[in-house]
Amino acid sequence: METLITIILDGLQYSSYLFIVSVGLTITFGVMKILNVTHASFYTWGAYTAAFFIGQFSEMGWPDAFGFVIILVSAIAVGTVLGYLIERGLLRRMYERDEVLIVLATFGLFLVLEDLILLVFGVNPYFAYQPMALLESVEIGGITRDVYGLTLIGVAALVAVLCWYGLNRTNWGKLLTAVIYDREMSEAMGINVTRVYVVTFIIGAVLGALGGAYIAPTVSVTPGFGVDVIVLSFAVVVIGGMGSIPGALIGSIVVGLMRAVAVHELPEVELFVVFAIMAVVLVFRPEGLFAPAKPRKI
Amino acid sequence: MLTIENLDVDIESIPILRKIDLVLESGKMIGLIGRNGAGKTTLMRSIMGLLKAKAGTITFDQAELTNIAGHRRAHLGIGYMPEDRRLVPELSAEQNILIPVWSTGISDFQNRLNWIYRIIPECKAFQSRPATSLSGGQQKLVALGRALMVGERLLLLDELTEGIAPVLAHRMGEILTTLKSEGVSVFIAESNDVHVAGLLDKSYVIERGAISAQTQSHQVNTSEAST
Amino acid sequence: HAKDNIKIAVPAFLSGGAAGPFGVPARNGAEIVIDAINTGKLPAPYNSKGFAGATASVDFVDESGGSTKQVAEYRNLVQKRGMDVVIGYISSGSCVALAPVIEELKTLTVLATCGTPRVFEEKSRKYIFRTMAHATADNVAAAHYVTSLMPSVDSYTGINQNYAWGQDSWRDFDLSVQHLKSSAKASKKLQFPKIFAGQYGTEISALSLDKSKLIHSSFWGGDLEAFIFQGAARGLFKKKKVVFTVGGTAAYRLGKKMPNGLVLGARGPYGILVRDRKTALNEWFVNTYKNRYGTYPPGPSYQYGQAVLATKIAYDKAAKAAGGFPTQEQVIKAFTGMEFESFSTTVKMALGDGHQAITENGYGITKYDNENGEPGITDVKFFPAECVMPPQGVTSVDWIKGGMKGAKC
Amino acid sequence: MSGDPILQVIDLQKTFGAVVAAKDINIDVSTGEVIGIIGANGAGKTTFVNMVTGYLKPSSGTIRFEGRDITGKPPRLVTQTGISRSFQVSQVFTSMTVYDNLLTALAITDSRGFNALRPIQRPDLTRRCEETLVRYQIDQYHDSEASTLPQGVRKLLDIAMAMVSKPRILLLDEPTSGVSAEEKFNIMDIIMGALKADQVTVLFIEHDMEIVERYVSRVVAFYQGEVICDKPPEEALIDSRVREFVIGEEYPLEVREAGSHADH
Amino acid sequence: MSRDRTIPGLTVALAVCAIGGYFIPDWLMNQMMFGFARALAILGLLVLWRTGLVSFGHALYFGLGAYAVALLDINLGISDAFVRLGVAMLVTGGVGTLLGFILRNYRDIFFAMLSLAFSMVLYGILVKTEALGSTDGFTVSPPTFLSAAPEGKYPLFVLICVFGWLAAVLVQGYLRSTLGRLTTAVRDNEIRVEYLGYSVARAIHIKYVMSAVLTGAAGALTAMALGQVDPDSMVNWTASGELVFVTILSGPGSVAAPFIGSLIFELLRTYAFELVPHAWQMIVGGTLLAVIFFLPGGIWSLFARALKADK
Ligand SMILES: Nc1ncnc2c1ncn2[C@@H]1O[C@H](COP(=O)(O)OP(=O)(O)OP(=O)(O)O)[C@@H](O)[C@H]1O
Ligand SMILES: Nc1ncnc2c1ncn2[C@@H]1O[C@H](COP(=O)(O)OP(=O)(O)OP(=O)(O)O)[C@@H](O)[C@H]1O
Ligand SMILES: [Mg+2]
Ligand SMILES: [Mg+2]
Repeated sequence: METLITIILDGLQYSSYLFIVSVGLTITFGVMKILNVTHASFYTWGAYTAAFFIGQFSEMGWPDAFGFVIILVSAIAVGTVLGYLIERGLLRRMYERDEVLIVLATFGLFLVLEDLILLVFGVNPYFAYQPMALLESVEIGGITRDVYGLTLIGVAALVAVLCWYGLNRTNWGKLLTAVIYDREMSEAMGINVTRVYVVTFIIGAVLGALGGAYIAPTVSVTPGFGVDVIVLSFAVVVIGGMGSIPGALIGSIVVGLMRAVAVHELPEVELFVVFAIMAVVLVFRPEGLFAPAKPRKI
Repeated sequence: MLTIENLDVDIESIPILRKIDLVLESGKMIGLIGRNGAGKTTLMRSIMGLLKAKAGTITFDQAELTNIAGHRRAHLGIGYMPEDRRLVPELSAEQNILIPVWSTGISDFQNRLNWIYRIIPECKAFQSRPATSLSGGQQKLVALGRALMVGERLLLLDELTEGIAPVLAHRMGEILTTLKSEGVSVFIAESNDVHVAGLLDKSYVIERGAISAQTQSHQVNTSEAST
Repeated sequence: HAKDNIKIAVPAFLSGGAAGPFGVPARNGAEIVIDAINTGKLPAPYNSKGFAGATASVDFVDESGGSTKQVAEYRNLVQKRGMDVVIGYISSGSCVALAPVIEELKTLTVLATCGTPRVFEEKSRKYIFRTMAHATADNVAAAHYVTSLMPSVDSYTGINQNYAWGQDSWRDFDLSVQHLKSSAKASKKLQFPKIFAGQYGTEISALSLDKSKLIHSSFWGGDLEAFIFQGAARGLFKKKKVVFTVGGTAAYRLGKKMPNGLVLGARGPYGILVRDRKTALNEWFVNTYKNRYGTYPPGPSYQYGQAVLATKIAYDKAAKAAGGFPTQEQVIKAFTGMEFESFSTTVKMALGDGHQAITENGYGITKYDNENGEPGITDVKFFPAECVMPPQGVTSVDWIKGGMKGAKC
Repeated sequence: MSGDPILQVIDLQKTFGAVVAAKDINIDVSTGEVIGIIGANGAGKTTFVNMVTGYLKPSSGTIRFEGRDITGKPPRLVTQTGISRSFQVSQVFTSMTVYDNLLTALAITDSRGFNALRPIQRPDLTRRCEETLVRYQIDQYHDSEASTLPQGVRKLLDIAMAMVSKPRILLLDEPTSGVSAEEKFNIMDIIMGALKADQVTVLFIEHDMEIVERYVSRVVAFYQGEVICDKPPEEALIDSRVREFVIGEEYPLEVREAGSHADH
Repeated sequence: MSRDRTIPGLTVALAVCAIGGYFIPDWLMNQMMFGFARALAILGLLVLWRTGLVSFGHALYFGLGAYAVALLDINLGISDAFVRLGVAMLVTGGVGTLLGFILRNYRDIFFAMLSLAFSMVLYGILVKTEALGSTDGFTVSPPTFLSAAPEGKYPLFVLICVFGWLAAVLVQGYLRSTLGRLTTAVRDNEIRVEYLGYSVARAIHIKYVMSAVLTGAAGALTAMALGQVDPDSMVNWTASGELVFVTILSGPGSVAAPFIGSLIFELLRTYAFELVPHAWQMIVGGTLLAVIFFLPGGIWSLFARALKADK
């Protein structure tokens, strides 16, 4: 019983973390058909920025609770600035090109941004433990948990609700569906596609950065720590169906829970299990659990 | 209403349209007739801002369209039906018709939607079906409905009757006549003008990217004009 | 044939998660020692200029990117960039992968930090030296420390990285504890997360649920720090005793945030364990390092410094014997079986036919020194080299399994 | 020559959810016939062609070609038995030139066994390719990339590619839609000329009654998934239901009586 | 139409490399071995790319090839280069055939992602299994040649060059055949291919197996040239990404392109690493971006231009 509760909580916590990161990826893919490897950079930059400023402000004697403001502000600032620059500076010139070339371009950019981190923040890890320390810990199911980690679940839920609302309950969300399918016709139907793209990309970027910024207090933020995250998010997004927000949610939950089960019960398969699920899902549902409709060809 | 002067358009630096001059008066219906590959679609797309003009001007109601972002045209009351329909497969037929409503924020869309259903009752029959499943001609009708939704002042219709059964093509002609009487200007591009020839106030014949003839009223004879 | 210049390559993690805690201090340690050698400013008896009189020019290279990349890079270092000596390497992965290539390319290579015993146990090596004890010493010493100083510990589990280092560390520790205290029980569910994983929430839950009283970990670098943070927030260290075989680096870096009561090693007599040893060499090293880089030197600085020092000693010794600048063969001959006084301890090249060093090894328990505002350590206990390392000719695993024959504790 | 039906469609049904796209369709086609399929939009014409050529599986019913049951076989196998088709939207290899399009089509149909591994540029193929280009009068577009072709030329290329497998029956989906008024007869003449030379049975979907009148020997009219009329053109075009649902009351009957079936 | 001079060109290049290789410094020979060995994988990816398919998981085959060599060496002590290469190709061919049954039904990003999933499954297994070397991988002993155990790398270098030449010539022949033409045809319009009576799935399957075998050979030769295999640089997704990267860098223009592109990549990385150790990834990434933006035809297009100017 204890183990079960622990597995579920561990799983949900990890799922939440995965969801926050991958929902941004899926939104970007869904709308712009870009499998964005620089998402890992948003994550890393978000984490570094948050960790850096939490450290700075804490040294200047600001209260620890201010850390939460920093996390949010860092995510928004990093996502907006990087997202805007990348969409305007690079991707805009690429929309006509092959999907794969776009993936590779973002891969190239990712490499560049990785080294830029080293130049800006140096090689030393950063610690931003203050927000986590502030919330202390509770005992659930016989083991101690940090409350901060549990708030991750709440944050993920909030992100999910906001995304769902934005897509299904606003005109903007409906317009996205049109833009997704046909950029040019959308333009002719009066949609400011340029703006939709920029905003969507920035939203995706902010979510990626939020994932990094929110996780920063629980880890040592070190160079290159986004590399594994991105491929896990790929798995989540693909399992759920690329471009689908409910898909990202389900995908995160599946991956998070399965991983928790593996670590607790069969640690040897931990790494393998995620991609095995991904392969199995793809084999039986080639387009993921929530696949989009396809146009009639003949 | 719509005046095009000296328009040059290139695609991938190949000149496609050359020195196009064209005038569409308010409440009139004009045709652009020409063989395959003459440049009809290119002209329509240039008006919609989907292609960049290399030289020349496109004036709509005193506004210089070449300086305005592509998406603003719908907000000005211009509706466009592309030759290849291009519906959004994930949305139902009705949602497809409503896309311009969401983007331009038309307020009395319900009336307009009812009116569209009244004049194209076929659309109502499959209003809630996904656009993916519709036949070629059915998609065409939805695309027309979508153009009608915003095109309160100007309609650009590319290959209106292509792939449409004769009964329906005839009825479309009637619909356009009604619209005209309500003050909407209509600009139709056709490679095969059997169904619309009788309705046009004026026809331009386009050949290899240039206007080669212009005919008032109903006496267009395309096969002669293009030899 | 005199020579005024030798080219030394010093590989260490300069990017990635291991750079901050490990690579950079290692690099710094090598740097101050090489600078002092080039200017003749090391304390006596090492105050002669240069390596057998030759000034060293150094290239610091990045060790990150996986062992395959290291193999390719090593070839470039030697064949393209013409290095005379390579001194360094932190990861056991690099060392295991490089050993055959080093032998193939026949270039003197002094391994500074990497720990797996496999390097000299698989084969005898001619061009490779390692100037610090291998991982067996860490884990045997840890087992001694735990079994002798913590009698209440009767069950244990482990979390180690899933590569040679982590696997060997756990095996040695497990076997040693079994030998020293056969009543102690090892857990069945061992955690071997991937190196550089960074997030251990689920693993910490699993460890918390495990009934074992002690956790063994050979984590190092960024992984170690992340684990300590996450474990502290989860109260893991209040609930369990933990022994970190490479924990020394974290003590300085985490400072006040380092929980008290953790058993730490520094892979030998280095870093925080020997900060206060009052020998001339040690004082020179600690002060020079602190003046230049603003912190106390952690273990890797010592280890890299020691490797450079050993190289100099071997060069000088060979030059003396040869009566001129020595050939590589002569340096190797001088190096083999050498015994020397290093910054903090005596080093004997006793194993692997005189290529593998042995030193004493020790552990202590963290206790923050509030008075001076510095990390501190108590209950330090050292075990002599012959107690924690196998004798020549026996592999570590065989030695431990065979009841640590010949151990002098 | 005629006699046994080359194609037999028996009780063919197709439903998409609530939509009935084909309902009890029965058609026998004899060798050498030219059949025009007309019908309102969404009547089920394309669905019918799609079922016969294996793109869609019928919900029920049987399709026989030369006596063999081909119901539900995939397009590849249907093609191999001797049926070919063109498309409402031309399906060509967009990034290749017209010549390469045809050569590729020829090579693929000639790829049994080791032929698939022989170089594609071989004298027998290139000769046939050039010949076909001339026959369909598209040789002046020899080196144009297919994506830049005018619609009419692309349609011709599409049909030419459908023909290389030497089918015994050909189904064309709206061959003249989007083709300009002055070119449509020209195109149809070329198609018919080429087909007559190869003795191919043809079914084509058409909305243009001028074409129907002029070229077909039999008209099949669809309405809401059903065949409402199956007669020779003179009779079909004055059929009251056809006039009501498909061609409209205004269609001029008297004009072209003399012109139909004229040789071009 | 100008005559295709690819095969004579390749043959001359082979002769130059084989003779010149005897005189060049060791480090350059190493770089050429790594570059040319990888080029085999690029050749395979090029065939797929022309079909419109990009695999983000070909490190699966690279790794399988490399690990086949290592495991033969460790478990059976087999050092013969030809046996190693043969077994690696058999293994990758077998796995490729099996996975091909699934993958041939996938296109676009789904193909890429499912490939990725399969390769990451292998990665997960390797990393977590101590008997397979986990993160460390294995050391591979130097190859022998039909029981001769020559000193130095030159024989292996010649083997790689000859094998590379052979593969390029075969692929060139393939691309000119009907099956080869099916690459572009399938990418352009599958419906038409099906209606010409050819199975698109089969066409893709053949290409997939081909690329798997070529990539397996690349992995095997790399393992022998390097003397080391490990999962992070050979099987992880970044390794697959690197293969695709080099494919784009090389350009799809010719079967010679992979050899040139791959060697240039090898040199680029070495020099970047040597000259700007802190920003070498930036250089590599920047190069990739530059190629995508300014050289859509890859490095080959520069050569093609130079060759044209020659005439
Ligand atoms: N991407 C392109 N590259 C080169 N030429 C092009 C391109 N797109 C179109 N063209 C050329 O532009 C010309 C005009 O094409 P357009 O589509 O405007 O003709 P159209 O009059 O609409 O023909 P249709 O009646 O067949 O629709 C054609 O000759 C066509 O070949
Ligand atoms: N894949 C599908 N899913 C759902 N409904 C479909 C599908 N394909 C066709 N239909 C429906 O079946 C009916 C017949 O379609 P079909 O395409 O055969 O019409 P058509 O006679 O070819 O019309 P048109 O002349 O407009 O091309 C239509 O109502 C269409 O909406
Ligand atoms: Mg057009
Ligand atoms: Mg149809």
